[in-house]
Amino acid sequence: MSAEIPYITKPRPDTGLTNGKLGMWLFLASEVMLFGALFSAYVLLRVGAEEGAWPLGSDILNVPIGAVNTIVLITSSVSMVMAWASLKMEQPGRARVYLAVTLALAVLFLVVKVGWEYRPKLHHYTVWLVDGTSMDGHLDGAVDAAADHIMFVPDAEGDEHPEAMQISREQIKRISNFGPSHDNYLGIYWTMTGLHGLHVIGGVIAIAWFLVPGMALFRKDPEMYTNRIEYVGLYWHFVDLVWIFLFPIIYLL
Amino acid sequence: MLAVGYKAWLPLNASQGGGAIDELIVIIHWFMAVLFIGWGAYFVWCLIKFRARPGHVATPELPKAKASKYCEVMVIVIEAILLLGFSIPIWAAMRGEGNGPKPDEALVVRVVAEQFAWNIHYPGRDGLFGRTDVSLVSKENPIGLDRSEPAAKDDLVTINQMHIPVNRDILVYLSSKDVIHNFGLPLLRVKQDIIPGMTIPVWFKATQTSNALRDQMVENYPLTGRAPMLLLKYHVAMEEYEDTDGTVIIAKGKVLTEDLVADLVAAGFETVRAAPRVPAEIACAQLCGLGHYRMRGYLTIDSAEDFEKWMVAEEAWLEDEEEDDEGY
Amino acid sequence: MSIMPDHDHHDHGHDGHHALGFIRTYIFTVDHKVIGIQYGLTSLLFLFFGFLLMLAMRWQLAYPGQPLPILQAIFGDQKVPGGIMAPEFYNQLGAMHGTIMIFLGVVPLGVGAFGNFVVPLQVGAVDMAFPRLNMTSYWVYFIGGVLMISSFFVPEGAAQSGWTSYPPLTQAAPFWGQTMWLTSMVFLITSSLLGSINIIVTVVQLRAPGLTYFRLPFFVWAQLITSFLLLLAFPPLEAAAVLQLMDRVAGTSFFLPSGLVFSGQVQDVAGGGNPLLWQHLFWFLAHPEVYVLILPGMGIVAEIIANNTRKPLWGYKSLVYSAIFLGFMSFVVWAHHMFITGMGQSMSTFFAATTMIISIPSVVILTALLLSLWGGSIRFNTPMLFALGFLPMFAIGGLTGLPLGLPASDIHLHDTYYVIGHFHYVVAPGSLFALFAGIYYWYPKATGRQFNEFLGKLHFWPTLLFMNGIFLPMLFMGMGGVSRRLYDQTEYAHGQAAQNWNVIMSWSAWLMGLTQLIFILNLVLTILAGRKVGANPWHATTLEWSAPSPPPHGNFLEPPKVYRDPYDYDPARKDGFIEQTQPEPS
Amino acid sequence: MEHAGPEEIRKHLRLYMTVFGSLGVLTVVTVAASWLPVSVPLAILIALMIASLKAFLVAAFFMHLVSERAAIYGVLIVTVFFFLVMLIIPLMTHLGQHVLDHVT
Repeated sequence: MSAEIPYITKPRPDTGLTNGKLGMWLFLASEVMLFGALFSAYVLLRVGAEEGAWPLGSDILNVPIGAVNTIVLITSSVSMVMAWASLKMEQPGRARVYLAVTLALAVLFLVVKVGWEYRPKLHHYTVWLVDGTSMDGHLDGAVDAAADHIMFVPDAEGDEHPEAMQISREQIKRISNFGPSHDNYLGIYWTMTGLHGLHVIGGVIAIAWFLVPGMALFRKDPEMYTNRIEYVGLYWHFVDLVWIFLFPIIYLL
Repeated sequence: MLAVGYKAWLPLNASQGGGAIDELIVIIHWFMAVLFIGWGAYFVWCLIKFRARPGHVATPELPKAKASKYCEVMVIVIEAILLLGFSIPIWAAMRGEGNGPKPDEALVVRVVAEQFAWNIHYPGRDGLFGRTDVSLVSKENPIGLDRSEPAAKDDLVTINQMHIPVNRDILVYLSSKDVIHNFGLPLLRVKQDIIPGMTIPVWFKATQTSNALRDQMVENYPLTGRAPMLLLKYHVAMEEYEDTDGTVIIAKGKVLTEDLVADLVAAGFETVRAAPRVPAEIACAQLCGLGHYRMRGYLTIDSAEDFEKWMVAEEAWLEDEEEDDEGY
Repeated sequence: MSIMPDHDHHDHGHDGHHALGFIRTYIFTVDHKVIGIQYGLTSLLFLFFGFLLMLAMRWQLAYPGQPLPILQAIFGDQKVPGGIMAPEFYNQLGAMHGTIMIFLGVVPLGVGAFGNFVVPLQVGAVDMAFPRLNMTSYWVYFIGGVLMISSFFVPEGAAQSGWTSYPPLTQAAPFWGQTMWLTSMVFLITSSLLGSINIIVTVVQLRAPGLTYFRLPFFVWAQLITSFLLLLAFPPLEAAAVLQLMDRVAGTSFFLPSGLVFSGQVQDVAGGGNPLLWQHLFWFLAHPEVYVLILPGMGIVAEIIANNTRKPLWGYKSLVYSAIFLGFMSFVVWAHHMFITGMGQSMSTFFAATTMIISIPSVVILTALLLSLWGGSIRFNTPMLFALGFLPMFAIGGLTGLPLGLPASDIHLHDTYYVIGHFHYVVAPGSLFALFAGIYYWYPKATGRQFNEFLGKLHFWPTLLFMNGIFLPMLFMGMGGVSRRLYDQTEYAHGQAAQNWNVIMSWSAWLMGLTQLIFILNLVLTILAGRKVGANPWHATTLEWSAPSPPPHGNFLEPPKVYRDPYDYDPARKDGFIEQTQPEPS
Repeated sequence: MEHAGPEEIRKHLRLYMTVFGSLGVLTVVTVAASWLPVSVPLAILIALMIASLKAFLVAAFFMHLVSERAAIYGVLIVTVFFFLVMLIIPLMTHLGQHVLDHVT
């Protein structure tokens, strides 16, 4: 017998669902548990942290940029749902425009994230000194392991701009940039936003696919294409949804 | 095949709380045995009675089986009893917050585990532990004790040698320098994970001295056959052995070495009465790396006066140490 | 978006194999039956490999310090200097044995192989809901497996911190082995996720007309519940693996507290992490995992018992409800693995209580299966022997869980051989017996040929004997307080006292290894010269038996319709059964 | 909503825009709220409440959960239950942990 797999485009009467839709929701359920575990880890680490060991997000991260990115992601969510709606209203041209907008916003999100958030942190350092104090600032020139000291430019306090200072290795307990190894707060920040970023990239790839080569499917079977845009939409809204929680928890609290 | 006696049950118990645990384990196993034998009997009987054979057909209707309901209810009830009646009280006594002995009336000891050794830290006469700091850690000072502190002056630190007095509350503060270890005292029914970054208390009271335990562990070990030393290492002879012309090969209480065993065999002995030199051990019960299997500490349960003697000796040794240091 | 590429399913020919080349038919196939068989063969290979690792360890355990040159010849001088294996290599074998048996062996066999091959047939579907996704999940699993095995060859060897991989021990362990372990775990988890989504959708969406939920064979229920466990319990471990990878490669310290000193070296990390966080995330997976290992087995046993007693299962609905309840509860018992990490009174009581509760549905299931024997006409063929063997073995496994589930008795038994004996009784003579039974039961369906009964029985009896020869002494040794994962237990007095059990256990293990050759021989001989069989050699009722053996691409000759319950055995009818597809005879 | 015809969809558009607007407003509110001089627990509570509200809007309207099928609801309820278990129990265990402050 040469049979088709049923309920790919038409929903199964008793469940009222297509296979793809149920599949996507199950996938999202597992994603909930994935990010849920990370949130759980965040809570446990934060509660377990010693007094004052856990910084306030807004002291370290740039809240306006985070807020802008939040708006960007929300907007992309809207354009995504609009793309689907336009397809439903048999306006494929408009749908493509909305998809393109979604794609552009997704890319914008990534560019802001990497360019204005990740990169600066990698050049910004903290030096913990043996006497228990610590300084934030930038390295003047490269660190060479051979040298017995480093040149360090502390951050500007108000308007006076401190000169580069020499710190000998004996004084240094530990030195780290604002990367994941800085402390558990930044560790969680990099891990969670990083994993979220990977999901955004996944979305970008999927949307791009449906925007260009995927159109062939639209010509062959518009209804199936519309359904798939809905599934991608579900995924994309989920990515947005995760960020909606990440933003306050990591940036503000 | 079994060279030594049947070793299929709980080892000796040398602690006050251990009895209750053993009792619980025994009761559970009776319960398990009853259930298993009940099920098994019914099972085998079914297989015989209802085996396919000419003239025998299955009966389509299903049995009412009230019995199964009763069985399930019984299981629930008994499990509830085991939990509420036994487990919770025992746990409360051995682990419950605030149920441990007060530090001022118990002997307080710090145990600092590391790959692969036990550092035992006694507060000394003043009953105060000296400050420790990772930056002071070194070969000579494994726990990073700050000797410059007055409280630390009389602190005793031993490696793998833990001495405790019998019949006295012992309060142990467990901590680890590197990975997760487990402070296991099989003969005292004590077992507690040691999580790095935490200090976890555990308490117990020994009821038998090591000597008393050793006397109960005497066995006749074959000297011939498969690798006798496998079961004889760290054992001492429990009686005196002489060869034919009366010269002593090994005296009572002497450690059995490879050579001594050879001598015994040469002198025509086929078995030796022996027992572990240190009956009560500290066994790491949590995989802690390649040396996990040999992370063995010696727990010596002394009578009160023997313990005092040991303390005095250790203190004397400590003072010599300090004089030496000044000498340099 | 791995969830997508399934729908344009029509573009790969349903018109038989010849339409597609060898590659698309047998290697990158999308046919659930072939994928099921791929899963089966791969996981059996891994199972055998993991078993061989254990056979090597058993030499060191039985004869510590005595050289065995062959080991040196196989593993090289660095791992087995002078024929005596190095402790770190012993730990590698231990960690890899556990990981391979669970994640590369039993789960892929129970869910990957049987879930893939049997479920679509039993629900009367033409294939899985997402065939391409199905293929992807197999190949992701394959890559993960290869990665895991190849970690033996990296500098300083494979992961050696136990299959539980507790930090900070993993941090102190050699870099590459553990890192590859974590990476391949991410692959294996991903594969399981894709597989479970596929099975759930297939069961919910592709059930044949008339096949209501309560007409599903119990096996399908078991697979459905298992898939939900995989779907929701695996992601936390994936998250944990990511966090541990960050600790290893990005210098974070999620699991590393402040002030760690590894062999004299103060660790240059931020600190402030919590080792117990890993244990929570790990066991949040690993306890449901236990039921992932056992539920498919229970399903198989139920099928085979119904078929070979020639009467309906006793309490079908109570079986289903118990299994669902089991699934739910399995998420709230995990910390009974952590009683002695210093857990307080209230939480230990909570987890002891949930643990006692979760034992009830297991008892109900076991009782229902035992009662199903009553009044039957029991055929003792090979699958039935393994299914029957499962019952007492699983009973021992379950019962020995009791003293471990009560915090007080766990104090003495925790991390001893008693634990090893307990979970091996559940998984080895438990799950594995069920899986053997399933292989024998569905082999005629998969190959169209009947295996050799005599060889089958010759496989069963010695296996049963040696299984107990291996695992019963473990319970005794655990009672004696002997810790698990010891390279040489004669370092301890209480270990020396129990050492001789190791000799018995090792010889049982080696002999059991030989016995499995009979199994392999039987499977091969059957394919070469087995008796050809029709669609329904066992006179069974469920849907898969109304498809030809082996089923063609697309499975059924005409779309099946279902008219009745799964186990409609009745001596009054011809051959004592009616298939689910038979309309009520008027 | 596979079967919503063009007309119904058209009705949705207004709804989508309203949701969009409120999400934007709520984002601003979140940031503003974080500047309120309130205790940390309260701040966390406020932030999480707003986030949950936004999440609800996205899930309910963009992901059409307001008019979804029983099967989907079932899956999500189970998931949320286990999610809460995973979030709460480790924390309780951690707080109940039988540990001393560092002995010096």
